[in-house]
Amino acid sequence: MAEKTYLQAISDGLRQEMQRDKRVFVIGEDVGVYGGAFKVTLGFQEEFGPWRVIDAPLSETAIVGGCTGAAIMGMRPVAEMQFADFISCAWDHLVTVAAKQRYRAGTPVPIVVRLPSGGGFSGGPFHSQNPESSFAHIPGLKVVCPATPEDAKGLLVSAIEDPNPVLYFEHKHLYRRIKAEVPDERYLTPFGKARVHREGDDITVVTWGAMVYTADEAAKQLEEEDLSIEILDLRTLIPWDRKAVLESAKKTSKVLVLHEDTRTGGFGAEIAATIAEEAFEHLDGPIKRVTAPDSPVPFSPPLEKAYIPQIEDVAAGLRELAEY
Amino acid sequence: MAEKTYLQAISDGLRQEMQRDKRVFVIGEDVGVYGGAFKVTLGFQEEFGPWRVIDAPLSETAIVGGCTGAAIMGMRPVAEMQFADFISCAWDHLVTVAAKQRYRAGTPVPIVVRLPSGGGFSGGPFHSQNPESSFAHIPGLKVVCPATPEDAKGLLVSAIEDPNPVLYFEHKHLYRRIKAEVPDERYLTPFGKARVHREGDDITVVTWGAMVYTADEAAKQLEEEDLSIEILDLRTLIPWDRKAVLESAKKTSKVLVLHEDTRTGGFGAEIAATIAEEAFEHLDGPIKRVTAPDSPVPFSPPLEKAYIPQIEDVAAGLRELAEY
Amino acid sequence: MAIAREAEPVSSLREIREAGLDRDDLLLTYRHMLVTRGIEERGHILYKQGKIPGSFYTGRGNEASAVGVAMAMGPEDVGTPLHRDMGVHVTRGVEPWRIFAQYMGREDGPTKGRDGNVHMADSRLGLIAMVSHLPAMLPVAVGAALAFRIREEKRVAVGWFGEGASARGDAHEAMNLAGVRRLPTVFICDNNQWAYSTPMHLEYACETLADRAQAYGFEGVVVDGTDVLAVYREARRAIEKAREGGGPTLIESMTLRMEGHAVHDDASYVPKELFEEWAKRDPIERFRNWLRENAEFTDEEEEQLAGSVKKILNDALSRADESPLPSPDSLTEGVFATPEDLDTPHHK
Amino acid sequence: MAIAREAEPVSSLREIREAGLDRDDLLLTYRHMLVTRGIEERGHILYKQGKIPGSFYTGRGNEASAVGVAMAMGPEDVGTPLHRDMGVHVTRGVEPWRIFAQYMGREDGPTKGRDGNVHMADSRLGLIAMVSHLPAMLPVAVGAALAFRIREEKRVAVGWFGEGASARGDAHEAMNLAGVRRLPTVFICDNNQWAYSTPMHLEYACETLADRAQAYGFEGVVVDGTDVLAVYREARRAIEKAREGGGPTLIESMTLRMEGHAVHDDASYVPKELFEEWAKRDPIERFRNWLRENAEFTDEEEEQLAGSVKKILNDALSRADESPLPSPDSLTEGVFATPEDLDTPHHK
Ligand SMILES: Cc1ncc(C[n+]2csc(CCOP(=O)(O)OP(=O)(O)O)c2C)c(N)n1
Ligand SMILES: Cc1ncc(C[n+]2csc(CCOP(=O)(O)OP(=O)(O)O)c2C)c(N)n1
Ligand SMILES: [Mg+2]
Ligand SMILES: [Mg+2]
Repeated sequence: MAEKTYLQAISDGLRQEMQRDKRVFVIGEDVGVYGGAFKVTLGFQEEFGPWRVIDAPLSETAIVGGCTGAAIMGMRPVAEMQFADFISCAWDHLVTVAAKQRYRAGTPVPIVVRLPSGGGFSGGPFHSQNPESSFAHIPGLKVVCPATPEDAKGLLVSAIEDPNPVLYFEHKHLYRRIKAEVPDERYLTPFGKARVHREGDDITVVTWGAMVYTADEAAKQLEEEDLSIEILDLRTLIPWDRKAVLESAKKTSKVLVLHEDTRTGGFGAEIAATIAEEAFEHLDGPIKRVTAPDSPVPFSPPLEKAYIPQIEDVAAGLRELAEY
Repeated sequence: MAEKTYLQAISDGLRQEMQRDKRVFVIGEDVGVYGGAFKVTLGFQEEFGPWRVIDAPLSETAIVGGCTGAAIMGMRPVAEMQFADFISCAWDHLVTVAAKQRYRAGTPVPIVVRLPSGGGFSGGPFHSQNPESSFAHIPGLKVVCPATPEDAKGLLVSAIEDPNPVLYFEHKHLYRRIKAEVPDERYLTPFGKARVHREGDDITVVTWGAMVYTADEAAKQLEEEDLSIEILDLRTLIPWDRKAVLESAKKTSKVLVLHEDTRTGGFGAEIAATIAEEAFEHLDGPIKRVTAPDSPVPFSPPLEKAYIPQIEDVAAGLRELAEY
Repeated sequence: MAIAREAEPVSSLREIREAGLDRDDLLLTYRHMLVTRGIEERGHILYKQGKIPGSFYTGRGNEASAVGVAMAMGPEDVGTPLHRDMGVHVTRGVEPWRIFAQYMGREDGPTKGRDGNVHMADSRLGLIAMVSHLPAMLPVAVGAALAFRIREEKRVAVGWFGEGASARGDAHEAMNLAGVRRLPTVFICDNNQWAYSTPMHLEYACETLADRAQAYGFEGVVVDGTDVLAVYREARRAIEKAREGGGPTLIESMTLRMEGHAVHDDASYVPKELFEEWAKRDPIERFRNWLRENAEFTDEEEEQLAGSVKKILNDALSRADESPLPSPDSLTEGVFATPEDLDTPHHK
Repeated sequence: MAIAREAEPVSSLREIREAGLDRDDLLLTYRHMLVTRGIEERGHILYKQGKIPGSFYTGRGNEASAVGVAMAMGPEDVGTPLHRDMGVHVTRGVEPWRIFAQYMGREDGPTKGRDGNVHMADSRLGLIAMVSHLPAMLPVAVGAALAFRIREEKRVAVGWFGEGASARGDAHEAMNLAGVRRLPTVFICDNNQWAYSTPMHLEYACETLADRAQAYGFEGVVVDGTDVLAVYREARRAIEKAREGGGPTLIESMTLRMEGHAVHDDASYVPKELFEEWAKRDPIERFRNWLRENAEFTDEEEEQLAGSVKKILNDALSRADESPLPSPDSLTEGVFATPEDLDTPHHK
C-alpha cells in the first residue's frame, strides 16, 4: 500500500494491466511521446513500445472504432479521449456499433474508453462536461465514475476485464487533489456495488465522482446541526446499485440526488424516478435533485462557480429536506 | 379543413412554409428527385428547384452542420434524416456547435432536423429507434414529438419559426395510420403546451408520439372497468409542460409515464423525477413507468412486439396503479 | 487527371492460375456466384410471400465483386461486408439455410432474429456483422488490422463501403488511420453508381473514388466489378501486399445496382438505357462465357452445378422454415456480454 | 507525386499592387500582424499574472497566415477562424480590449465570459465563433457558402483547420459537400507541423495536405505561411475564384507552431533545430524586411507604428481590466435564443 493521487492510481493500474496482459494496449491523441494531456501514460511508450502505446491521428471515430475492431480480434484496447467532451465525436460508433454488437450479432466488444471529465478550472464549455448520462441511456454500454484512488484503480481493472464497452469517466478535479492509500497488488472493484462514503440516518445523498467530496463537506456542516447524512457513492452508473440506493432510501426516508452534469434528463432523474417507483411508501419527503442548471458549462469563474453544485447548494438542499 | 394523414400534414405544412418564406429550404439524402424515403417532399423539387430541395451526399454531419452555417447566414434550413437513427452521425455537431452557439457566442441557430422515428415494422435495431431522450438532455436543443396530424403541421411551423435548433421527431407508425382534420391555413402550435388527449380523474398517463394511441386504447379498456384515465400528450419534450403534468398529477394523484424509448435514462425518468420532487405530497401511489426495456430494438416480430409497449402493458400498469 | 490504376481484364486460364485459382477454384467461384444470386432471388420471393418482415435488399449485379474479393481472402483474414455483399458470406461458408432463417427473423439466423437482412455475420468465419449506418464498419476493419499489426500476424482486414458512403467521415478517418500506420487493410468500394436515388456526381466530385487512395498515401485501383477474375486478381494482389507489410490499397469496383435500393423501390430514377447496358455485362453470364471460352466448361458441368445449387437452396428454404421464431422471453438476453462470450477464436 | 500547386513568393510592390494591395494596405497588414502578436504576448503576460483563467493558446508564427487570408476577404465574406488565427479577428476589426476582456472572462468579451481564449467572434464582422472540437466549424463554413449559393450572392465563406484536424471526418464531409456542389468556399489548412505533440506524419500520409483537394474535385495550393503577401495573393485568388462560381480551393499554409500547444506545454518534443530554422522565418521580421526592401518602409514609420500599437494595447488592457466579471445571475441567460436574437445582419 502506498498513498497515491487519483491520477497515479489510474496510471499505475493501467500500467499493471499492460504488464500483465499483452492484449492490453493504449491508443489516443498524444498518449505516447507526450504521455497524454494529463500525463496518465507518461513513460508508457518507453516501457511498452510504440505499438502498444499508440499516438493516433486526431480522429475520435477511428480511435474508438479501431478499438472495437481490435477488441473483436482479441485485443483489450484502452482508448483515451483527450477530454471527455470529445467523445461526442465517437458517439455514433459507440451507440451504433459498440453498444449493439453483442445483442445483435453475438460479438462482444471489450473496450475501455478513458474520459477525463468534469469542471472546476475554467475549462469552458468544451473541456468541462460530464457526459456520462448520455451514455447511461444507451443499452449495451457500461458507465464507470470512480471517486477515490482505490476505486479508480480497481474499477479500471474491472473495466479492462469486462467483456463490454466501458466508458470510464475520470474526474479531472480529483486527479491531483485526492490522495489515498491504494493497494499495490492487482484487484478488481466490482461494477454495480455502491460505496457507503459516509453512514448516516436522516437523509441519503446519492452521488458519484467529484460530487462525493462536495456532499461530504456539506454533510460535515450539517453534522454540526445534528443531522446525520448518509452518502452513497454509486461508483458505476451502468450497472447502478439500485438495491443499495433503495435500502438507504428506506432507512432514511429522504433522498437528495446530486450530480455535476446538467439537470434535465441527467442520470439523477433515473435514480429519483426509480426511488419514486420502488420505494414510494418509505419516503417522508420529495426526492430532491441538486445538479448543474440546464446550460453549457461557462468559462468565467463566477459563472462556473454558480454552475457547478457547491457545498452550500447541497447543504441548503439537505436543510430543506430536513425541514420537510 | 381537410382530412389528412399525419404524413400529409407534415408535407403540406412544410410546402406551405416554403411557399411563404424563401429562406426555408430542405436538404437531405434522396429528398429531391425521389421525394425522400417516406415521400414527405415528393414533388418539392419540381416546385422549388434543386437549390431549395437539395439532394445531399450521404453525410449527416455536413447536412446538419451545413444547415447551421446556412441558418447563421439567414436561411431557415430543414434537414431530413432518412431515419431518425442516423442522427447519431450528427450528434457531435448538434451537441457541440448548434446547441451551444447561442449561449456561448450569442449566435442563434434556427434549424429544424426532421427525424422519422419509432418502430413497429421490423425495421430492426437501426430503423426503429426513438432517440429523443438523448437530445432532451442537451441544453440548447428543442425536442418536438407530434402525435396528431394537426400538431404535426402546427409544430413543424413553430419549429421552423423557432430561433433555436429543433429536433422534430415524426413517428413512422403514425405516418399513414393516423388521419384527422387539419386546417388549411398556416398556424403555429406552441411549444411547451401539453394536449389533453383524454380527460379523466383516476390516473394520469403522460406520454407522446405513437404511444398516445396505445395509451388511448388502454384507457378505453379501463373505462369498461370504471376507471377514468387522463392522457396528456406532451407534444414537445423541450420545453415540456411541467405545469400541465403537475396539475394533472395533483388532480388524479397517480401517474403512469409511457414511452417507446428504452427505460433507463429515458425522458420518462425526468418526468417522474419532477413529479416526485414537485408534486410529492399529492401522490397516492408510486410513479410508474412503462417503456421499452433496456435493449436495442429487435427485428423479429415476436421480439419487437415484446419490446414496444403494447396496449396490454399499459392497461396492466394502470390496473396496478388503480389497485395501489 | 485520374491517378488510380485501371485494372485490365483477365485474359486466360494461365493468367488466373498464376494469380492463384485453378480450374476447380474457378468452378467453385462460379458456384458461389450462383448460390449468392439464388439466395437473393429466393429471398425476394419469400418477401413477396410475406415471409420476410421489414424491408429486403439485394446485391444483384455485385455477385462477381463480392465473391471475387472473398475468394482472394485467406482463411485467417477478416472482413466487414455490406448489404450488397452476400457473396462474401456465401464464399466464406455461411450455410444458406441460416441466411433464410435470418431473413425471416428466425431463431437460427446468425442474429437469432435480433437483426434482419444481411445484417449478420458468422464471426467464426472471420466476418463482422454490419450495422445500417454506413460506412461505420470501416473503422472496425481498420481496428482489426491494427490488432494484426500489433501482434505481428500476417493477416489482413478487408473493409467494404459504397460510393455513397464514401462521403461520410467514417470512411475518411478509417482510411487515414490505415494509411498513416500502413495497416494491413484492403478497402473495397462497391461503386454501383447509385446511393439509393442519388447518382455518383452528387456524392463525390473526383474522377474515380480510387483516386482518393492518394489522399491517404496508398494505392488506388479501379476494377470492373462484373469481371470476377479481375476483381479476384486485384483483391489478391492488394491482400498479399498488405500481408507483406505494403500497407493498404483502395479498390473501386465498378458495377451497376441492377435493382432498386430495396424491394420497395422501382428505381425509376435510373435511366433505362443504363440498366440495358449493364444487363449485357451480367457478372454471372459473363463468367460463364469466360469459362466456356477459356476453361472448357461443359453443358454437363453446368447442369450439374445448377442442379446442386437448386437442391441446396430448396433444402435450405425448408430447413429455415422449420426454424422457430425467437421467444419473447429472450428479448433482453445478451444486451451485455458475459466473460464466456469471449471464448471465440477471435476474442481470445 | 504531389498534385497541388506550390505558390511562389511575391517579388515586388508592383506585383502585390496588382493582387490588390497598395502601400497603405501593406502598412495596415503589417500593423494587424503587430497587433496580433502584441495581443497574444500581452495575453501571455496576463496569464502568468494569474489574470486569465483556464489555459491560454497563442498563434505565434501564424500571424502572416491569418492576417494574409483575412486581408483577402471581402467585407461581406465570412469565416470560421481557429485558435491560431487571432490575426483574422484583428484584421476584421474586433477591438483589442474586447479580446483581453474575453481572455479574462469579463462581461465585455465577445462571449461575455461564457467561453474563453479565442473561442469568440463578432458576427457583425462576418465571423463565426469556433468551438473546441476540431474541425467542427468546417461544415458550418460550407453551410454559409450554401446559403450564398442558394441566394445567388457573390459572397465567399472561408473555413480554417489545422493539419491535425484534417484527420477528422468533419473535414472530409465539409470538403466533399463543397466540392460536389461547387460552393463558394475557401479552405485554409494552417499546417504548423504539430498537432499538440503529434507530428505531421502521424496525422496524414499524403505528401501535402493540399493534394487532398484533388479528392474533392477542386484545386489545392501550398503556400509559405510566413510570407504574408504570398498568403494574401493565394487567398485572394481562391476567394475571387469562388466568388465567380469557380468552386472551392484548399490552401495549405506551411508554418511552424513557434510555442507549445498551449502555455503549459514546453514543446520539448519539437526538435530545437526546427525552432531555430523557423525562427529565421519569423513572419513579422520577414514582412518588415520586405517592406524595407520593396516599399521604402522608414524608421520613422516603423517607430510610429510600433508606438501606436503599443498605445492601443495599453489602452485596451486598462479598458478590459475595468470590465466587470459576469454576474452569476446571468448564468442561464440565453441558453435558448429569442426571436429578437435573430435581428442581426446575418440572420435576416
Ligand atoms: C449514416 C447513414 N445514413 C443514411 C443511411 C440510409 N441509407 C441506406 S443505404 C443508403 C445509400 C447507400 O449508398 P451506397 O453507399 O452507394 O451503397 P449502395 O446501397 O448503393 O450499395 C442510404 C442513404 C445509412 N444507411 N447510413
Ligand atoms: C475533436 C477534437 N479532439 C481533440 C481535441 C484536442 N486538441 C486540441 S488542439 C489539438 C491539436 C490540433 O492540431 P491541429 O489541428 O494541427 O491544430 P494546431 O493546434 O496545431 O493549430 C487537439 C488534439 C480537439 N480540440 N478536438
Ligand atoms: Mg451505391
Ligand atoms: Mg497543427
